[in-house]
Amino acid sequence: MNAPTPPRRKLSLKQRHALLTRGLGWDTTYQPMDKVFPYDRFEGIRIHDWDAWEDPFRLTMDSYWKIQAEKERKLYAVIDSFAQNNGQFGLTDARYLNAVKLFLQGVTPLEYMAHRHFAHVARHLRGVGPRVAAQMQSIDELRHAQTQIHTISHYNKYFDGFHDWRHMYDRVWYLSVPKSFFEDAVTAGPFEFLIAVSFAFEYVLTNLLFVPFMSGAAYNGDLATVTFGFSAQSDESRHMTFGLEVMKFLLEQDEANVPIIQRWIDKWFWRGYRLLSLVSMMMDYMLPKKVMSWAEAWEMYYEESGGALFADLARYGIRPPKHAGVATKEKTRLSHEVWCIFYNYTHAAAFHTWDVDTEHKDWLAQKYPDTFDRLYRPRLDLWAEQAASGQRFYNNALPQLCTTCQIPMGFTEPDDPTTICFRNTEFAGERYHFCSDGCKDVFDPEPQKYVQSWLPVHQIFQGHCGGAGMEDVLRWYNLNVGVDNMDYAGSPEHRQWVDWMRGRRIAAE
Amino acid sequence: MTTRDVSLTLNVTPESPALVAAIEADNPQARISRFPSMIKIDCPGRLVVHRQSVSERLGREWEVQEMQLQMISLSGNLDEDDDFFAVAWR
Amino acid sequence: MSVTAIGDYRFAPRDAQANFHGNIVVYLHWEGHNSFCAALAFPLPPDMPFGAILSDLLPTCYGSHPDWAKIDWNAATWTLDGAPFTPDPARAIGAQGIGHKSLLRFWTPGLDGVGGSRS
Amino acid sequence: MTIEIQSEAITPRRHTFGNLARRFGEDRPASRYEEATADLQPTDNFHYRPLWDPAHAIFDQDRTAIRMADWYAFADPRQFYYGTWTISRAGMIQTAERNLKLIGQRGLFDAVAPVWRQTIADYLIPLRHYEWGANMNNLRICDEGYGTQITSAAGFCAADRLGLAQHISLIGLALDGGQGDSLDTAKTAWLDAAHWQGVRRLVEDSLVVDDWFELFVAQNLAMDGVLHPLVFDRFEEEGMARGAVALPLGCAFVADWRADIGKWVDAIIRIATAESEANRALLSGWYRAWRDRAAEAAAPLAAHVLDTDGAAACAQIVADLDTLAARLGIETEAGA
Repeated sequence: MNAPTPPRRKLSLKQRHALLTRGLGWDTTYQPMDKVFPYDRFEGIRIHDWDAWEDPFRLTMDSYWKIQAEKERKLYAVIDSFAQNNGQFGLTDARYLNAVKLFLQGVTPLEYMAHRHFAHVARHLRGVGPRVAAQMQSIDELRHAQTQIHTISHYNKYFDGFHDWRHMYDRVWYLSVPKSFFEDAVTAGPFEFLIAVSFAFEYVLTNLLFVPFMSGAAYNGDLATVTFGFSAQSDESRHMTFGLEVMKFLLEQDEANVPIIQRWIDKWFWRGYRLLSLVSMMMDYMLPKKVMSWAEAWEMYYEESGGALFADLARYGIRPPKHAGVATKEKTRLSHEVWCIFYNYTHAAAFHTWDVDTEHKDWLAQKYPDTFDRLYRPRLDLWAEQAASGQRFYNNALPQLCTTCQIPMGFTEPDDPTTICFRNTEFAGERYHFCSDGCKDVFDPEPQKYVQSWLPVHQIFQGHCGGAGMEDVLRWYNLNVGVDNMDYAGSPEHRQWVDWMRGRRIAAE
Repeated sequence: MTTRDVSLTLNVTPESPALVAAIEADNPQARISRFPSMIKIDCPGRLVVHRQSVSERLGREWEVQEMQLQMISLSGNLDEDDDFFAVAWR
Repeated sequence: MSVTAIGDYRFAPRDAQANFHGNIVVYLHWEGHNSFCAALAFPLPPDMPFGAILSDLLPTCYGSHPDWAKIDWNAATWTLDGAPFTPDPARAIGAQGIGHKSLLRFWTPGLDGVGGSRS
Repeated sequence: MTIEIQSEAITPRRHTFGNLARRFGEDRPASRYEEATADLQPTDNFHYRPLWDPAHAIFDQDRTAIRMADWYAFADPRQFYYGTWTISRAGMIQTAERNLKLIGQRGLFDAVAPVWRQTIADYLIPLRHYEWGANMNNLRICDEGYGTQITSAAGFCAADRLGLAQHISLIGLALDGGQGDSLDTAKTAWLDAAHWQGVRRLVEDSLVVDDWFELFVAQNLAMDGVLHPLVFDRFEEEGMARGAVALPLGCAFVADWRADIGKWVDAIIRIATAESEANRALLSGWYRAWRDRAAEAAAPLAAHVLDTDGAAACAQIVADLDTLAARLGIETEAGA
């Protein structure tokens, strides 16, 4: 007997994907499932049927490898060519790179953290579908970290502030903002992590970082950054879809999940939004040529896209994030308040700020007609005058930090942009301070978590940061004093840029 | 049908003109906004990319999973199979 | 409310007063002058007289502002941790209710920052 | 656009990142592998303890009993970062696809005697579940391990194992004409067939191992070191003798992958045993325990396919594995 195999049938993408993924898992019997999967129950999320999970992208490893290899070949061709051709000379201005410094110092480590923790989620959820999506995301995130390092490696050779980004991430005051954000997420249970990172951050908020800012990189001649940015973002659209699917899946599994998830949405919207306030400064102040203002980006990517999203989720009983209205009120002041913080403390930062020129101020006035001339132009003018007379303003004392977001407490009352917003709470006999109701609302339900916050200013006072003097602390940061920090005007990389541009004129003649 | 917008943002590549042309042809209500290195497409309710339409305009067989090389952001629920790629609000 | 964890989850607060080598952390904020981006934080000995804050500490921090020299300290008003407060320059800060991580805000009437911008 | 600038003006201010210059003892250009892995994992000043593991910090050397002076001693001889890894795998999988296509076009499985076709379905296709277990275990190493060099390579290894599981599934589809029945049958066998229960128990026991480095030894050295040669060398030889030329063709991807992953696994074990006698003792103990359990688990499967030759085949595989392990610094016999 030599029976031939049955006639071949072409499988659709959906069928092929289902066959190649869904059946892989099984219910263990030699070891209890709760021991094999110890972490997916304690948060109180109820899952009745993991098979109800729908994979929006039907990607198997064979297609994954082919698509991703294609992306990598293209990206590294650009990175190589950028380095060989000294692409830095095509930038609009070297000041622009200060935004890229902040990116390498503060965003690349988050990509890495996401890599590690998506591996955790991919191991520890009971359902095969989300585990496959999570593990692809895990290696994607490693890709993002590594391609960012490889791209920026070229800038590190010629510019300051890039050279010790990883050392700085664990230590420098403003980097404890992204660090504490992501450590908050990875120390949460797997479902909260997914709502925090896949939904609130990837789906609702990261567009604001990766889309308009990267377009701005292109506009400012940074072909290297826009290439890794958009190449990463092409993975990101897969991650966003995963985030939305996680959300809908959890909501559909059990009504009891709804209030838990609503609380996480409220918390992580605010956590993510506060983190992105750094991006508002990058967009409005650090791009020499601008694509759109922070307020416009917020309208396009939060108010419109987020509005449609939350309208869609309303049928599950989900409402928009509790403090989204405050974020919208803040859109015309956020970048100015954050720039103020970094202008105050540029002597302690591994990137430069500078006095804003008139053309740029006029652009800000046009984009922020209700606030800029009234509230912010006078302070920029004052600083410029002080700098012109050789008295560039640096704040001599350390700032009060918000216990939750860890940003200096420079944000104003939702209905009064002239008065700093102070909130506080008491827990177990200790006082804790917050920049906003949003940050206080993160602390209050989980005080045992946030009493652990490693607040840089307090750590300096406790003697854990190299010494009591500013110079001691900066040395502990591995910051090259007088090179990485201080105003851009007169900095070594400013002088270098001026030399280069002079050389370019000579070469052209 | 709902009129809330869905949206796709595409990276500008040598292939994006064909992709955008296919999208415009298949989604008469689509609105195209161009930015440095990116193109944002908004459309009420649903936006679909047909394999056939893109293939015709590219002059080669285009696979739906190649969207992953082009797309940098989206807003809406995704549905993907061999012949189409769609984002929609329900 | 309490955190939802898989086991016992209690940790000593990282910023307990005992960790500051005898000091307390005090925050000070000059209202209406937001070119100083945030309240300032200082580790201070609780037996330090309040007057030293005004004479030694704040001028080095705020002195660069054109309004600083114009302050009439008799007209200034204060809050301590949200409640009205009248500081006594001669007494120790710890003896007049200023504790670890206390917040002192002060208003200087008539001084509204550069060009009235609260900056 | 190329812009001419006088060349003396564009001397680099530094050649690499500070962490690498400190490791090298000099500021010299680093390789992409070095830049992509060295010191990437945060090490200090963690804010919060995990709600799911309050006893440990986010990244914590105490999640294993192995001690290393420098966790970045685990250089990957393949020097994989994401780009080199994914391009390497894309090349392997394209060859694999061509092979599967050839098998389908030429009906190569049709040429195999039906009894042996059944045997292939019995021993090969359920292995997709074994690979899924290996995927989970390497994800855990990636999650709980310390230092990017070992954890990133474990992450790649995990993805590889998902790729292997899916490739084995595709062989199943090639066997059953694309219907997927072979996958259902294989799952039933994995769950119920007597000859698979040893292996399934082995996998499930590995899923609950506490120490991630023990898990590395269990999965990537001991379990793979017994199961893979048994299935992909010994069974394949047997199949070839029955005309199953489709087997080496269909499984070429696995063969390529085993040659590749072996370089990494061997390097890790060699470096860890060389670090200290204490490490060597731990690793050796883990190796012996998991080798013995893997051999015991594989015995019924070997007997199912090779009948009375099964025991000898297993003994030979274990002997070969011992030879390899000894070369890597493992004491393969207790008290030796």
